[in-house]
Amino acid sequence: MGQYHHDIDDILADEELVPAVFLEAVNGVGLFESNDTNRVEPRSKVELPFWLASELHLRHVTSVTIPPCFGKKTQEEIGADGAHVDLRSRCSYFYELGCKIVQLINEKTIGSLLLVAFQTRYKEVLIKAHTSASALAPKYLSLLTKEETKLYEAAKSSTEAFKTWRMGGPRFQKASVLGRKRKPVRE
Amino acid sequence: MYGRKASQLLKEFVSGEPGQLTGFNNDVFAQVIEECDGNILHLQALLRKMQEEGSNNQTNKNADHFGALVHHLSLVRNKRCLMAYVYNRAEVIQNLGWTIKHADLPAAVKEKLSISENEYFGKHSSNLQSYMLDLNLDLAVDMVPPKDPYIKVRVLEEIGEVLLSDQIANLAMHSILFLKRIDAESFISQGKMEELTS
Amino acid sequence: MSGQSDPRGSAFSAAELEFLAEDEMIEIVPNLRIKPLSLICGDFGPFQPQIPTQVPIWLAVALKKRGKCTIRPPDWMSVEKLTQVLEAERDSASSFEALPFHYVEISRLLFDHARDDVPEVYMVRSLIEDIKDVRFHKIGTGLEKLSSRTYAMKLNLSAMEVNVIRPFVTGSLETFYELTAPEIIQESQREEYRRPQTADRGPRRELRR
Amino acid sequence: MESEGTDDYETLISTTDADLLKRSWRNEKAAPEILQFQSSLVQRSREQIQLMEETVEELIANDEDPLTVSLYQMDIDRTLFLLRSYLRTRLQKIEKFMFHIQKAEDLWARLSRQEQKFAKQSIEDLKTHLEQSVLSKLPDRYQSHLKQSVISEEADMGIFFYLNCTYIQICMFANNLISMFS
Repeated sequence: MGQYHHDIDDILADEELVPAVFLEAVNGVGLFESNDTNRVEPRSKVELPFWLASELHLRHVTSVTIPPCFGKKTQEEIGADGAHVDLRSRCSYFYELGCKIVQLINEKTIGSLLLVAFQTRYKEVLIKAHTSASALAPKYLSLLTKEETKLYEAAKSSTEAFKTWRMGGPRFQKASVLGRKRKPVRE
Repeated sequence: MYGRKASQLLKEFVSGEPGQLTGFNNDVFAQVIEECDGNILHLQALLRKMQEEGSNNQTNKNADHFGALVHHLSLVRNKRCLMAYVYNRAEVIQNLGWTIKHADLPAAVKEKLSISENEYFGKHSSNLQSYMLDLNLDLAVDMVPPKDPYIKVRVLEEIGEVLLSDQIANLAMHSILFLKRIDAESFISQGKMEELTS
Repeated sequence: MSGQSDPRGSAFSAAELEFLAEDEMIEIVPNLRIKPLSLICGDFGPFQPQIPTQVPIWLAVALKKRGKCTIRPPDWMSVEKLTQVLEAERDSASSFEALPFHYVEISRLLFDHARDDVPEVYMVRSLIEDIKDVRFHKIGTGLEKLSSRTYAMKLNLSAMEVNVIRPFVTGSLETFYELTAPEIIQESQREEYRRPQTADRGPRRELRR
Repeated sequence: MESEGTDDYETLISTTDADLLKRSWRNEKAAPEILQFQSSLVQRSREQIQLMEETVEELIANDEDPLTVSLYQMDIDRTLFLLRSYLRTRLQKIEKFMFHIQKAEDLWARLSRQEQKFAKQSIEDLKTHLEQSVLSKLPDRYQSHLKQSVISEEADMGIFFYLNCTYIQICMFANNLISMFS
């Protein structure tokens, strides 16, 4: 089994909902909250998780359209002040889903939107992670997508580890899984 | 919507602290299996319907067929999520296996593991032990680069009289001692001692 | 374990870098006689009182801790040299003044264990702190230019600086790599964003068709 | 990232086994994939540690001054740490990419005999664990370890063929269509 196959972020990115229009009728599926398995009529519009929408799209059972989070409004906001756009609320897997959408419906304008967004925002992540005090305004963190948060945490933890080493804390720690580390008594 | 419960499992797993283990979520896990059973039933029912109807209604047949496809895709999706859930928890168990043998695992942690996970943890520990026996070299110590062979520690739980590599020591509660690094390492990792940096 | 390196994070923990730094050679002046040592990592000594000799830093610190020698700080750890380095760091925007690869760890080891052997130790210490801050700031701005156009970062960073920024840089390059993949961005737009060649990618995450 | 300077310098000074072990340890830690196992170097390092431990025992026996004894002991500890960390780093990499390494012959060949034994056992244990926890509970068509290639040709072939084929084939095809779905 491929290593990548168990990448939870990739799986959860596939869970994001995308707008789709049915081209064909489908029997015996409870796609809507009402769980009586019934029939889906052609031309009905529904939001499907990407894992389902993409497979049905490939077989011309549905037609997937560009999710709003990659639309005009976002493009303008990113252009204006990319670093402070709340991408997480629009789509927490903005980059991963964007890449998947581009490959599915070959909509290359999304590609440049993703690149411009990441380029402007990753500098802010870098500065905040490496320099600012640890008690960072949570408001900023709430804007970040999953991928940006992982980058921020990678930078944050390596900076913290450097400071811990510099302070000369105890070198042996209780295994983290056994819960809260006991506060080492400062001699 | 199909697959929602399965992704809930994974969201719960990633929301935990990295390296930490949340309890194995038997309920949601069972619900996902139930959903799979439902999928296969609908899938087979739709296929039988297609067979019986023969060709008189091609459009209806396609609708049945696509319904079967959706249930198939849902099954595959659920399977991938369940496998990822168990696989990623197994990785946490593997990392844990480097610091603590399964036999020494406190009950509070064992309860978080499923039956199969506890079994897996035990096998992982013994696989590691047999590799170290093959080499006649203990790899579960020396996790941190060596400094002085001796380190200063404070005992946090009453351990009592213990034969160490270079001395017989009385590891009484709150006592502060100079122990060989290698002897102290496993006690610290189990939280029974802490290193003091003077 | 704080000492152990996290597999996904930087390749080495700070403690492991310090361990590597402890193999760097340094001059000591023993105050006693010790027979020559033929160790696994090499032969050292004989040690005669007041005769300077070169040993690895871990050995120097061990002797110093037991009061058996004094340590001669390396040449670059003088107020005069460090002041030059600091000024050079502040002036030239990007290039880094050549300080030893393990300068962060070595200075800390000597401050911790041989403070009295370092002339004007407080001045030396604050100079090194300033140099470190200036360099970390420069790394930050250097990274900002790490747009998809300039991947090769010609900064001769020290071991500790490389290690601190490694997780962030590899993470960013990984994302740039994916976002500039041919399937993602049009040929025309791709020309301005050259694909990163330097990223050591390991098995590439194939994006499912 | 590491500046080239350090490597040239190292080759200049007489490279002891300790230096070579340090370099193998550094390379193994920095490389994402598993590297060639340094069996002769590991063997020589173990012998030297063994030898040095005997020397320390002799020193203690002739009650050599404790300072010299502890210096020799520290030298042993440093080499032992490198050896343990080198072997441990490899084992953790093998654990992380066991399926990938098993499939790639060139990677499998880089493992020591004991590492291959450890890897085989790890794979078996994990497969059993996945089998018990998930696969055995799924409908029988979906119990294979193989990654469920959703767009696997056979499954697709079955579906597309089904759509385009004439009525006659439908009956013959339908019954093995179910088997195609796994």
